[in-house]
Amino acid sequence: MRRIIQTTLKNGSVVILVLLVLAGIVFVRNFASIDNAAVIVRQSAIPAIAVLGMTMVLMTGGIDLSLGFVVGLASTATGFMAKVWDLPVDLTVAATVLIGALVGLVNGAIIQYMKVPSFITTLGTGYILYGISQLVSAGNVITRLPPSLLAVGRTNLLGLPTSVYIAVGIVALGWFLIHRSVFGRALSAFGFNSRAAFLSGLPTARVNVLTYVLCSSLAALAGLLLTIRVNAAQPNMGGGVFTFEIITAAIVGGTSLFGGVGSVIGSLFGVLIIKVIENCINLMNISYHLYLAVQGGIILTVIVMDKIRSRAA
Amino acid sequence: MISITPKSPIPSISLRNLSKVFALALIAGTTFTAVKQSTAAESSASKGTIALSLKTITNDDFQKALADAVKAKVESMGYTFLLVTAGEQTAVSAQVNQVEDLIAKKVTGMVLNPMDGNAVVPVLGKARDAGIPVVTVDSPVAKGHEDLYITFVGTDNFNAGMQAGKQMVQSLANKGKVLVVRGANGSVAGDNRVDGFKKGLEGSGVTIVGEQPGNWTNSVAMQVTENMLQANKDVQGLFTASDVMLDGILEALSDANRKGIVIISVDGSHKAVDLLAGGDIYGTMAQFPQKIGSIAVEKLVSVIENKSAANSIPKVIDSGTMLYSKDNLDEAKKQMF
Amino acid sequence: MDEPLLEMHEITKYIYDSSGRPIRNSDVKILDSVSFDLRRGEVHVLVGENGAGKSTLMKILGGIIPADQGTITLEGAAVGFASAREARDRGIAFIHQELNLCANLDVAHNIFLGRELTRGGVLDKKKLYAQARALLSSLGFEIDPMIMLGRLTTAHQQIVEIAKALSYESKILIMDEPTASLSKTEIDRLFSLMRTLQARGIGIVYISHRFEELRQVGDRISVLRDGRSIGTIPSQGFREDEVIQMMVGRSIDDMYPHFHRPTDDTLLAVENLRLLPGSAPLSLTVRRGEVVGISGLVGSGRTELLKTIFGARRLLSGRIVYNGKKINGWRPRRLVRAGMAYLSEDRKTEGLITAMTIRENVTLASLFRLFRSGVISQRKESEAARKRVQQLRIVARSVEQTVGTLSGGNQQRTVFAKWRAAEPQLLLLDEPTRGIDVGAKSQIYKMIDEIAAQGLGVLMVSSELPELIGMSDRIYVMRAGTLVAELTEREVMTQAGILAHILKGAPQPVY
Amino acid sequence: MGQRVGRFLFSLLGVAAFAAAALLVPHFLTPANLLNVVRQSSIIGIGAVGMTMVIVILGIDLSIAGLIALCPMVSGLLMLQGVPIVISIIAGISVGIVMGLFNGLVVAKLDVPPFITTLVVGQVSQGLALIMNNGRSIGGFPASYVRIGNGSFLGIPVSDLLLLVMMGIGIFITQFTPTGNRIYALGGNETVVRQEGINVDGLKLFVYAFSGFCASVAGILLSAQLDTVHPIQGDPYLLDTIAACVIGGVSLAGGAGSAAMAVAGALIIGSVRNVLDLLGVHPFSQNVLVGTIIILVVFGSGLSRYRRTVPV
Repeated sequence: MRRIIQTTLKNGSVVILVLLVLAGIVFVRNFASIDNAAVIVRQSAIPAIAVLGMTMVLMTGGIDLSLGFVVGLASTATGFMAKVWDLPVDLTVAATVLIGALVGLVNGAIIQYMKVPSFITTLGTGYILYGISQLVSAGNVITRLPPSLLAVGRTNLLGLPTSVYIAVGIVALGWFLIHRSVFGRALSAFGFNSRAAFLSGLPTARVNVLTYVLCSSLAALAGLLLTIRVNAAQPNMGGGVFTFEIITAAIVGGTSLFGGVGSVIGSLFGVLIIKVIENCINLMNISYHLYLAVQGGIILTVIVMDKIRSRAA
Repeated sequence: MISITPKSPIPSISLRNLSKVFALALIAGTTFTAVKQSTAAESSASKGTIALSLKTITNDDFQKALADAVKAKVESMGYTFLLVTAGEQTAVSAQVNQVEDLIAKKVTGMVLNPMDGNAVVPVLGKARDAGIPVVTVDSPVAKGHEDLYITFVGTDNFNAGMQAGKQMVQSLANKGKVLVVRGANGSVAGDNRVDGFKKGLEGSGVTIVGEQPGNWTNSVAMQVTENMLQANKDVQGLFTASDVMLDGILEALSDANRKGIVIISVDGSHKAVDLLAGGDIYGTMAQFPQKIGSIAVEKLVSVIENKSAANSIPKVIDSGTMLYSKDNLDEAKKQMF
Repeated sequence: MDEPLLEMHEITKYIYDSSGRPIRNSDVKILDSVSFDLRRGEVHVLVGENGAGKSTLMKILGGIIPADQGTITLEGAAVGFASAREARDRGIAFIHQELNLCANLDVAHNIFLGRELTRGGVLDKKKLYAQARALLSSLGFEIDPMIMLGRLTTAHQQIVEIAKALSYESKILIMDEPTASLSKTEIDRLFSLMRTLQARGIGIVYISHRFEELRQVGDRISVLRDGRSIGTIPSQGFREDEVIQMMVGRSIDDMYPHFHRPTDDTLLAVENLRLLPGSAPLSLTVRRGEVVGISGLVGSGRTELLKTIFGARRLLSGRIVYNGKKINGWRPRRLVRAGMAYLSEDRKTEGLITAMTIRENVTLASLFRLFRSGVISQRKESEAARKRVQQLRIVARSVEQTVGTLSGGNQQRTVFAKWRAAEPQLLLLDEPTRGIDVGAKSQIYKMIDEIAAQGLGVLMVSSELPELIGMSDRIYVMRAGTLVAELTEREVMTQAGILAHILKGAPQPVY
Repeated sequence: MGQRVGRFLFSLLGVAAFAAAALLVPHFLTPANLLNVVRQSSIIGIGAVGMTMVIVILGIDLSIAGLIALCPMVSGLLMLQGVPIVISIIAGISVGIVMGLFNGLVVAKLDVPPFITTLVVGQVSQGLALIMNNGRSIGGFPASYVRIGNGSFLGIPVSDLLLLVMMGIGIFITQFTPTGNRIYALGGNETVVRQEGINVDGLKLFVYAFSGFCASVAGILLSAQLDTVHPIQGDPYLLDTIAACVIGGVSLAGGAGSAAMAVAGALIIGSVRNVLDLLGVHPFSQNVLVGTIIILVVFGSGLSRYRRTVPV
């Protein structure tokens, strides 16, 4: 635990978050309210689930550019299963996550066994998935989803929807998986030095593939919860912007771009940082167009700062 | 380490053969779909092919309705219908390429919904040079190029927005704060509606306190609405550039349990009319895609068949707009798409 | 002629602490006032154990790293090189062990990389190829300068590299184990080339471990040990044991403990294994409690053999039986669980994860046994790690120290610790003592002996014949991807005996 | 060897695409349409010329999507302010070069992986393009500017000529200058290049700057063709540009590939899309196809480098 906290502190995401929040409290009207905090938490819950997978993928030294499009696919699928075919809730949830798992399996297999670099593979599959979900849905937005499904993510507990608690649970599991399990160790070993890991008898191929499976499954789950949250299923949810948001969160959270190192807590802070910024931009009614630039600026600053620090050390 | 063995020849070779097979299969696949498509297009000996070029029919009931209307009219008049869509909201260049390809294909006539008022100007010139008559619909071509097309049929988005603005002022009794959920960045139609809405508010006591883009997507619309509501506890009204974002907006409102906010939208889709019936929204400025579609095809065909001279047709045909509200539900149910 | 071409006087290089500051007061130095000189047209051989300071000295000469003290005089003028480029421009060329060329460029473009011939800023290809061809033929080689370098044999690539060096009008050539990956005939061609260079008055510093070569090309031999010059002798009729004595500082026998006794039950049996499409099938056995050595030149397929047994390389044909089970097609994961261990020759990229801590590295191969549940208990893990660290006397601040910061010897101990923790039955060792100091070596020899004494089987590949002979109960000799001899009797297990087999087919080297 | 397979697939795809086209689409083989194909491919092709060099040094440039929007946005806005066309264009191009330099700087000096660096820089450029005109597209440029995109010179469309010129520049740099030789060397074996005392960082800066330059030219040409700058018009071109390179046999293992081949790859992508358009295949299906092609070709062209890192 100590090491986790140290790494988290070292990657500075906590510092950034604290500074941002302070700035928000001081300069942004209506920022400092329980209500607004709750809004930010609600908005962070779903990305927090997705960022977990991206963190793991980055730990292998790869990247998943298809993540956002899995969200869209999952949303479409959820809509169809729950509304059009009205399948039972549990089945819908299971099937949606399964679809994600399949996508991840394809990504992982192509990357691991066909040796196609991850950014090419996922760039390609991303386009493919987006195309598929657009064609399948014929662009129909499915709304008014069955209450039984909505209940999964929206039942109110102590002022927060269940999706938040689901996210907390999954992040906790993820923390354990990455920092306390043999899988996590193998993952980071693979990320540092796949060859040595393989020759030490670690199941590197499985680990690599499984990582992408987990990433896409979590993305699918995120898509499901997003659909529930919005009570509308449509293919252009998520998308490239979402992917970039998640990558930013992970990197701001201190996940190494060279593989091996990743921090769940850090990534979580990364998500919060992003959502706080978005929130402030909206509260201050600044032109939303600033957003991409601001987001990019932050990630660059973090990378540069991080590098310079490591140079100094 | 220098090895005297070539790096594991066996697997790589088999892998490569595999990939060749894949590639071939791929080509085969393409050709197949291609054949299917083309035969579909060429079937039924007809007076010719009339093509409709749209940005997309996805996530957009309006465009779908428009496409259906055009198709019906075209086929009823004995022509073959061909639909090309550019896909992405932003694929401006894709649409231009497609129109060029239609010209190369020598279609008889074209109904065009420009994704960008300027971008289509050069290609419209090419269509004219190739002697292919064009009617534009829904969103207008940049001013000063009226010679390039027969006529424009569509809703005056600015006007629709302005009507919405006036309605807002009226229903808020001339005072209050409103939020605006815009369309996607760079969408002409969306921008016009919002500009019109602002025009409609001019000189009234109603002020816009928050204005963020919803990117035509419910999830984005929901988030920006949530956040804007945090900044403005006391809003009484909300205007959105399209029905497609209503669901997200309503979710945000109910989460923040805000009741009695006057919501006005644009489109007049069946979805909006349902919400209207349920009392979730105040009103939506209707467009009439069926009307747009059939008028456009009528004018186009009359020129193709030389029934009327192109210059005898007015350059702008406003398909009109009207407010659907709980007062005219029955009418709305008849007209909605 | 008598005035030396080069003089390096009392060169000293301190060891550096982690923050990169030299530790001057330490009595341990990388180089301790080493002097070295080179005459025109001579081949001056530099020998010494790994880590004796040979390469450091040459790196200083090559301008790759600076000296902390001492002077370098080139043709009577004191010089100091800020960079490799500078050293090279002054006529000092470094032929590294691993080739320094671009496989994706053609020969000419490689030779003139960085000094491309141009006319008005545009490449003058005609001139480029003409000069390259001239250069190569002046060395007596007709290599097409337009051919992609990657398509050449290693030997020819080396020729190209030498040609490149000469194109700088080099006066001094530093050759670091140039024959490591060459066949006998190629070696001979290289030597004749070296003689032509000598005739041109070029001085050559020649680093090698192969005594048979020293007699062929050497004029003088200088020996380094632990960063000090031990002495310089003429290579005419030197005695090997004398030089070895100088190198290791003690007689070689007492380094190799031999308490283990082979049993009769076979642990590993390789039958008709075909390593490469071309090569003849090979068979070998390893018994419990036995240390089996494999000798052969680098590139004879030794490493490939071990990797194939360990499932890290596809096996073309034949069968491998381990513990009575056929293990064809098993991958390392399964084999490690079945008690097999492979210690790679390449510690940094294949043996360790240098960015991880000692704890994480030591348990890497035994996680599956330590934590069957899949959940890591840090307490349990640290205990396991500490146990091995003590057992193998790894010198480190704590088990939480990152392996990258350890010395070569301690890194190698860590790899052993990893495999000991996996509690293996069969150890495949590839150059187990490469790049570690004499002290660490003798300790590793003890370790191997203990392991065998515990009834484990050891299959060991090594280039250092003395250690191979010292440790092994049997020795297989490998050539061209197959086993060409098995030496079982102690009396035939001599350097000469083994070399005879290694070089069979080629003319016997002069001993 | 991987490259040979790449070339094989490349020619295979080329032949197949054209065969399919000629067979199925009567209008395909008309001069007018073929000119369309080249014109439509010119944007991709010009982008690919720069991308090739980046991939040769084992990099990737995902920022072109953003730059294809940002650079013409700058030029366009200036033009509409009445700034002379030439100056506006130069301004736009210099923006592309500067962004490219920035890519190179971060990659070379901080060795941040290229795909992250360029992804981020691309997003920033995208953001700037949006901010500049508040998310709205601009158009109605001077006729002489529009002529760059639609006019023709000696009967050949200016776009095609521009493509040829850019390809020529690419070929000249890579094949006929010392820099080119060093760029390939860099892709083949960086340590050697460093030992030669060659300024590696400088090379990287140059390559990324050149890619930025190509992206800006592509963007400006696009805006001239459409007489419009749309703030996110670059989006559709990233996939196609990379596809053009890999189909053109540019090896992601670095050190191999040529601008000419990449442009040929662009023409293939262009023809495929053109054919599918003529047949009314939905753009989404087209993307599904292009995505698949990329993965298969990269896989087919056997990345020995990646093979080695993980045992087969």
